Amino acid sequence: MSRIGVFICHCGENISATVDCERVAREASLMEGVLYSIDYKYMCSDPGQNLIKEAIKEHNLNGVVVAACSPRMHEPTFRNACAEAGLNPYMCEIANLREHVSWVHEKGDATTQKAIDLVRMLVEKVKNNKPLLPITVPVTRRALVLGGGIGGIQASLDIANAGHQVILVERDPSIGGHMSQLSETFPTLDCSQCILTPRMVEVARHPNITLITYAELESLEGFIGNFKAKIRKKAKSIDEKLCTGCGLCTTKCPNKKIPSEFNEGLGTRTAIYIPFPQAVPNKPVIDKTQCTYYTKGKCRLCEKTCPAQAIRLDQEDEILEFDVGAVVLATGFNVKGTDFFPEYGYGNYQDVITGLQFERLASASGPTLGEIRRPSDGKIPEKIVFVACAGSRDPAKGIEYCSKICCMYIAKHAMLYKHKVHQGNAYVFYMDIRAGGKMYEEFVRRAIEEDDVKYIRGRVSRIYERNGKLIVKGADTLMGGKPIEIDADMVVLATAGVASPKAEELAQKVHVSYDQHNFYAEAHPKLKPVETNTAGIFLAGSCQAPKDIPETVAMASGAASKVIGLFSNSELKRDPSIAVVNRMPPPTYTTCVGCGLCVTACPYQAIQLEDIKDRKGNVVKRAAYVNPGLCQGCGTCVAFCRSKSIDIEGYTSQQIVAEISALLNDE
Amino acid sequence: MPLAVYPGCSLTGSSREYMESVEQILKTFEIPYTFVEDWNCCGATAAHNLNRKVAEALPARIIALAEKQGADEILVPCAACYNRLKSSQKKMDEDKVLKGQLSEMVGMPLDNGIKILNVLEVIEQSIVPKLNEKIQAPLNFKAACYYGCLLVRPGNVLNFDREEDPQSMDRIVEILGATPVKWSFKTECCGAGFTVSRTDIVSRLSGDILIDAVEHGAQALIVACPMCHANLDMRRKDIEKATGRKFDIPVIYLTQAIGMALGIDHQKLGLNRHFVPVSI
Amino acid sequence: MSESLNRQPSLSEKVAEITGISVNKCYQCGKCSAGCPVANDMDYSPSLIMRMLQTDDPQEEEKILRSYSIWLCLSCEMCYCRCPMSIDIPSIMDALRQKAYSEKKVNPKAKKIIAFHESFLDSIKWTGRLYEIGLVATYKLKTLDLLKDVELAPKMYLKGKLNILPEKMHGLKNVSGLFKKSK
Amino acid sequence: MDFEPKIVAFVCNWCTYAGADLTGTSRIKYPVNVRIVRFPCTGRIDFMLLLKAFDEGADGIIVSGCHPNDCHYTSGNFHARRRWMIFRNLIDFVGIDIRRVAFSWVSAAEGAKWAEVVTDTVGKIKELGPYSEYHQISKSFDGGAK
Amino acid sequence: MIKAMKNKSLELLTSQEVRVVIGYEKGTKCSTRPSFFFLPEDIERMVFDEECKNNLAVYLTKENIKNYGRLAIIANDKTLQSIVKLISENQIREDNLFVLTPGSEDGQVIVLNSIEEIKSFVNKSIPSQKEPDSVDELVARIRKMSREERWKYWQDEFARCIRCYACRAACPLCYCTRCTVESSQPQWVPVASHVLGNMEWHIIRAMHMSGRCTDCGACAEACPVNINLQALTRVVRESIQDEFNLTTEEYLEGNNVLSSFKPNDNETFIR
Repeated sequence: MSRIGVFICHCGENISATVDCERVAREASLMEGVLYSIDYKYMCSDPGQNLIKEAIKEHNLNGVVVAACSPRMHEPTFRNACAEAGLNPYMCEIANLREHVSWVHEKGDATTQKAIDLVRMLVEKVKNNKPLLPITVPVTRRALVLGGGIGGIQASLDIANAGHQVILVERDPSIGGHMSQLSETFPTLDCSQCILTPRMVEVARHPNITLITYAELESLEGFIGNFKAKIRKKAKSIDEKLCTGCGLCTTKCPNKKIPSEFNEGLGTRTAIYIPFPQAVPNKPVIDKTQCTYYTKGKCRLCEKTCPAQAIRLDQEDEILEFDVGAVVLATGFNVKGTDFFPEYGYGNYQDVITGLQFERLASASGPTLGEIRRPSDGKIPEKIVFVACAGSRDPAKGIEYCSKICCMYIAKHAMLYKHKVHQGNAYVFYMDIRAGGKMYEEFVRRAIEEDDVKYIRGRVSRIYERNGKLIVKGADTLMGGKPIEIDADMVVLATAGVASPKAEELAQKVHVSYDQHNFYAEAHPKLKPVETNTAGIFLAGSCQAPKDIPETVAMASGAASKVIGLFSNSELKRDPSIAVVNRMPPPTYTTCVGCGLCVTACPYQAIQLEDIKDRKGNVVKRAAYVNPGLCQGCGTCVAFCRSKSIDIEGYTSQQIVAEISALLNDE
Repeated sequence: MPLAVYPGCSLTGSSREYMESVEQILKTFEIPYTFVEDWNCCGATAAHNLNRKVAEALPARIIALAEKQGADEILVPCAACYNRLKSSQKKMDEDKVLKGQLSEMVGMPLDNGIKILNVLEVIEQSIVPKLNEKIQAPLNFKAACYYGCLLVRPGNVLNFDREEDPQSMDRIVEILGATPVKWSFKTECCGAGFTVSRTDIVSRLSGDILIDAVEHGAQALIVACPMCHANLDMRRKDIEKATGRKFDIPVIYLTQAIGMALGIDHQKLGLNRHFVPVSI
Repeated sequence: MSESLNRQPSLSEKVAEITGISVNKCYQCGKCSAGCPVANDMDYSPSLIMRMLQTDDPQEEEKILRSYSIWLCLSCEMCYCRCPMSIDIPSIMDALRQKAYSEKKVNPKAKKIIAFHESFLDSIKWTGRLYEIGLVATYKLKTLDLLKDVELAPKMYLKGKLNILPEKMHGLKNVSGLFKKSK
Repeated sequence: MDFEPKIVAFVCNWCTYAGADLTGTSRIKYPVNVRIVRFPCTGRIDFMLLLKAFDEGADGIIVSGCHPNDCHYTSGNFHARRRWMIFRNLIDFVGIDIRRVAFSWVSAAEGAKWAEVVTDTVGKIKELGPYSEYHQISKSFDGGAK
Repeated sequence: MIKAMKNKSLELLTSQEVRVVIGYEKGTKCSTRPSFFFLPEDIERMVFDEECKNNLAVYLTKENIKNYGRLAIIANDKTLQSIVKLISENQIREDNLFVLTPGSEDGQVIVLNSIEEIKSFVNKSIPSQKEPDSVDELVARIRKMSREERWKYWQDEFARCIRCYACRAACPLCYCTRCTVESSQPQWVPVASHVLGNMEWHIIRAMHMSGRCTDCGACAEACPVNINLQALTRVVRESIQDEFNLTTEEYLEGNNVLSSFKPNDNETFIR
């Protein structure tokens, strides 16, 4: 006998503005099996939840339907409330009246009717619900952090300092990420390397952190608390234990003209190289794509030179396996190159550079030792133009979003230039100055007021070369769109911040959602900013969207605290929505005939065939068995099963058919 | 079906050498063609400035005529006419009601499926594959390929190659033996329709183009638009007055350049009709 | 309140009706003005015209229609090609010109430009094609700029670039008819 | 009165359901005719449920999930895709109107696409009219046996 | 050949290697019918010729036959193909089975003991080019119809179905102990003989055959009201081979192609 309570939330006016909530409650009360129904302003609020709890107790309800916002938002809230009132939480279902009704339809009868239909659908579902008990699974208290930029470093240190093991994996030969490339940082103008390198060293020395550089995630299987990660450790072609990091090999390598990634192509490196002097670990790797030995089969100069005999030219990639309980993605971002802009010369002008290249020019450790010299002829530019939004906020050719960090770093660049080239002229073409942040606006004002950087409000239409100058054609919209031409010596494009080139591939490997720009999707834009839709996988830094350093660090600490929270128990409870193969009394035992189709289809290898024995121990049948620890509840097996012997708790065929039937029969 | 050719007004009047050279190379490469019979003016800039409907109807009539002749493809050497025909075709593609109205206005059925080709497309598709073997007198000069506006913009209608730095003409010129120069004014506007009414603007804009070409070492400008040619060639005196500089750089139609490389008599290519003598 | 309910459609709305383009897409970056070959000769730059349209202020709208800018636009499409929001400004300019022309609000400085366009269209109307001598003759009559290009024509004639008589076409009626139907 | 079709949408929890949530969060409007049934994964969607929906009176069905390679469960959508392919061919062969079953991939980030899918499907089903052919045999059965 | 077949069967029965041989005997009219041979003297009745078309694999999954343990089966091509599928679906154990089948040479009998042997034998015997048969002609005829005509055609066909489930009983691959139609929670298909449930039943049957059906035609053969059920399974099988680009060998490989996939499978119908 169903004793169901229906609770209709107004969500302030979010639902009630288009749905007649009172009528929904009224109609619900007439539905078969519904004992109690009521509407209320904010069902998720304390009084709202109490309303549910009291009704459960008072009317001895055995099923609850809450019609409110998306179940993806408050299903746990309401299920907990039910549990507190003594009702099994899986006897509570949510009808989505906000995201799927009130926010997408106009006010009217049809909209209210849809709301009623959805309530009826879930009432019928609840009638077929069964109390379920959560599954407990053990937690491996070891975290995997992918990406060794400032985000990954911060997350690793936080987790390690809380006493847990961390595997930190970095794709490049050294950790440090983009932050290690920066000269000074806004709004304080303190030196990036000076604040970063101590942290890098701390990571390397931390007893709880295993640092694996020059490595990438090969695969990730399993689920929260119980992941199995395979890491491909690319061959560095050296024996790291023997190598002392003396660097002699790098001086002897004949292949010296390779554009340096660390210097954004403005400097060169050798084929065996340490990316930068402060690298961690400070040991070289051989770039197999460039090394003469690997490309042409001879050379081996480094091998002959190495005093420690640490060169291993026959080294192969290694696959390392780890059991981990949580994963932090901190894979960072990338910037678009200058070749991306047709009107700025398709990358043909050497002296049109990106912001990241300018960082290297301004950095004391950079190719010019911190002097601002233009790449083409090494001259110190007398006129320099900074172009904001080069690709950002440009739906036609670039990306529609704002890259967020450019306004600030452009101001910083212009300032650094003026500090280094006192007689020089710096121009900034901008559309809006977005300087929200502590001391940010003040910083930009300083660039304008104290350092006399000329800010011109307008976008640059074209850059072309004439007589060794770069002609920048812009306009001053504050002067009514008056065209302006500047014959600059160098142009810096604040190119858009975009997702890492392999972001999509990684997302698919670990099964997290990502947006159309390949940035990783947080579980909720406001309330779950570091979680992903996949439990146990967290986000830190600009892999989620472009971010500056303070934000990245804050997010990394946030992700770390989520991991530490998860590791605070040795077990965790998991949603019992998993597949189950029916079992019956003898002589049937089960209707499963053991055809094994589900076994081959299961993405988690959670199903196997087992022998069913009678009381005497004779094997009477072979049938499928679902390992509850491995099953994730996708239900692919259910759709395959011909004899309908397997079903998924919470989404049983009986429940779904009841839903469909309720939806379509509204008379 | 032979290729239909729409000459347009300029190519039968002030820019007849362009048509002459187009015909010369079509004949040399044995590409059968017929003119669109009883063609009318495309309306050019004047029509879309003053009268939207006329601006759409005039090209529609030309499309209808060509289709009536049974042609699948129509070559429009004049960049301005090409631009008008293409944009009319796109509008009709997007708006079936408009297509119906226009069909009624011109009193002819309109399928609008005909493929409208500019001179570069015809050259790339039918001439380039056989070009190498026919070259008699390779060109031996540095050429600035000038594309102008109407051939490349708007990109979403014309689907030309790189909008800001197109390459198709450069590639052809290279086959002819000339050296295409890298320069910055490939697609800047020459002043176009203002040749009579605002000669001062034309002189300034065309002057900028000549200056940039010359400074990048070009010995000839290669064009594919009669308006560009008129401004850069016939307005040379005005340009020199406006810029205070002398220019002897000739302006040659791409088809003329091909004819020259093929060894065709300069007179047949209409080179004698230029104001600035072609002596390279 | 009642005023806003009964108000006349603004110029931007009329433009949207003709072209299907919303001026609200413009975020005033100024890239159109920066790349426009004739922006310096204009009284209002292209981006400023867009801004004026956005205001829906009748006074600004009047200024637009009476501006020289709309007639100076060469339709070179540079602005459209580079606009980050893909706004077809040349089509907006077409619509504004036709509006100004039909409402007889043409800027006096644009007389020559319009005279040329008119002469051009007249030529098509009467001969179906462009008759260059006719065009220039009509233009000179309209502008009284009789000495314009006097040395150009003989040279063109000598180079064989001028037709003395207009070409004849059969479908002339058909073409002239298009003008009538477009009224 | 205008024909208002009944459309059932079978969607997966992780992509399309979340995408439809985003449609709401973005306040993009779409026709009211569609009702969403939530599944853990498109892999779970039994083909028989589609027949069930027509049987119960649906005029059209939307089936939607994660794009290939984006499945929360790795491969549920790949399995589903194969199944749909065969099912579609079979029911087309027996004369069921496959124009009434719309398959789509809508990710959690594609709120606008969800609105487009619904709007287009509703428009199409409105053109096709009620699925009386199928409903008639359902009714004749209900009348006789139930 | 029948001689060799009889000899081998006799040998297996007398040596008690198997407890039963499933084969054919002469029918009441001139045709042949399946028969079980338990005793050496029964072998006398055994026949095997072109007329022996029944797919004997259907008996292999029956509970009482399975209880005999080791057995031998006389297999024609259809039976062989079904056996491959049954082994891969864990329904019979290869080590319990002797498969007797005519070899390529006259009078030769081959004994196949493992799935691998059967597979390679089956693959060799697949004709490269199949002549269109009456089912193909029917499928082609139906495909040419408008959708409305197809609907009408099948509605008329399904209306004749009496839900005797002979199709199910005759099919070697319909071995479930509880069929979908017998599941009552939920009631997937109405049990009464009515065109709605009949249509649903036949769609379900064809779908459940997808990736498995060996096209033996036993279902259509068994149908007392002559509905051409093979057309449905044929369409399913063809679309699997076409859409997923499979050769007949790959299709018959054993593993169900629906429980596998390729990331770049055709998806033109998905928006």
